[in-house]
Amino acid sequence: MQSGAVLIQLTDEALDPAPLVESVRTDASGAVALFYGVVRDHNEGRKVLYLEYDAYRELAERQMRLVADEIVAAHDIERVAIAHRFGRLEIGETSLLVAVSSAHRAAAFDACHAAVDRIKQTVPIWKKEFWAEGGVWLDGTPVDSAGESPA
Amino acid sequence: MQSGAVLIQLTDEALDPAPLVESVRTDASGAVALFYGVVRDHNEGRKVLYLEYDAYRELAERQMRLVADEIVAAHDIERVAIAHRFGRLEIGETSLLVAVSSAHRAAAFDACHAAVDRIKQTVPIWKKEFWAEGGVWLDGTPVDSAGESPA
Amino acid sequence: MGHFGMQIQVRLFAALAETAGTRAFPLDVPAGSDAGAVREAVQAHFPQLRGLCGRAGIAVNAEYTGADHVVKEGDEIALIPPVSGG
Amino acid sequence: MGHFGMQIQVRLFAALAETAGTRAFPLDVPAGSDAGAVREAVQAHFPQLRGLCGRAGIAVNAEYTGADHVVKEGDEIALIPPVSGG
Repeated sequence: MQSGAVLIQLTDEALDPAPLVESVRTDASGAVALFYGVVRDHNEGRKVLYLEYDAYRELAERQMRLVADEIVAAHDIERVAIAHRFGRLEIGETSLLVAVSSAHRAAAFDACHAAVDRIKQTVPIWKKEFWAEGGVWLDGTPVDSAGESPA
Repeated sequence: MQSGAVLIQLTDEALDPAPLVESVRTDASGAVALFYGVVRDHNEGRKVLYLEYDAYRELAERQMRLVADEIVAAHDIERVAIAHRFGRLEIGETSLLVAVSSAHRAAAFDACHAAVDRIKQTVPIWKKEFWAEGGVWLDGTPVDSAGESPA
Repeated sequence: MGHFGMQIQVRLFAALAETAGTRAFPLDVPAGSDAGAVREAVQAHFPQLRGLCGRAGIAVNAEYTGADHVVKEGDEIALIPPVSGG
Repeated sequence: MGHFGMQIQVRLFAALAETAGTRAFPLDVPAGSDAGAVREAVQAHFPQLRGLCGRAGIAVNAEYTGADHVVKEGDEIALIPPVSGG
């Protein structure tokens, strides 16, 4: 069986959703769910100026592909594409894109949501938040479980 | 309060997701969920060649706006944009786009899914399926309830 | 029209329009008719619509309404087959 | 180096890299060390990482692994702080 992960991208350039959607859609697709993670101007009551993302590129790409394969195996869908950006991102810029195609919409929505959750839990990417007075690397999800579960 | 329905479009031209996403995103958005309804090549075991959509344009636009307002009122989201196409659509073309912005992803996914369901139940649009040997207007959802609930 | 009649505009869509062979036409109905009576009158005019009209909802002047909505001269009454957009 | 030591490559990210002031460096560890021992050795080398290393996972040669994974000469050992992508 062909892998359902058709496009996995980790880049420091602006993300473009069009190639992801084109890569997941087949003639059997009735639905495509596309998620944009976007840099917002506030977090936990603080005004955010911009974010900086760090990534362990080799492992992050491998892990994004694992997530896509996992989601294809667990849901009644066709294909998954994932793009994540790193480096400095301004407010309103897209940090994450996840596209899922399926014959029917419910599975596309569920799988897309699950993929986003899984990416946030297991992909070695980190964000630092900058405010007027400084910045901090955000706390996140320890990867012990991530290291265990895909193995 | 400003209406959360920012872009409502009913057109016989190809749908472009970019202006919808741009219209819903604000600096407070952390997530945008975008749904594509796509014409697929099969339905109930039959090979589909193309679809033709009819629409009661005045009421359909009004009803799309009602759905968007309803969804904004019922979910913890920012904005909703909806575009629906009518006329003849080939396999792979996009018939429906729904974009929802929110600070957080779970609400964006839920609201986008609910909006698509509601559109299919209440907006006066109809599809005729064409096969090699002919075609038929698909059965759908009676609008009595739709007529009642928004009133 | 006279004292006892009025003209309204009927709109049909999808299977209804295709079966009737028209998407819009004027129709004379008794003054004081409600939307349900208009739906009956349309079926009397196009007997081939009988099977299709049963599940059709009604909109008056591009708003969904019930069968008991009283229509006025010049109103646009649309019969809405079960919808299948998306 | 010699019979009792080997050199591995350490990679740090995010808060760990910023606090250590480096993202990658070679480190000599006893032959037969497991990944957990490497994590200890990194903390001995950079005492300022003590507080941060506790919750860090480990990857060897760009694959997540447990602390008991035995490392080899030339392996790349990455310490992975709690992830916060998306």
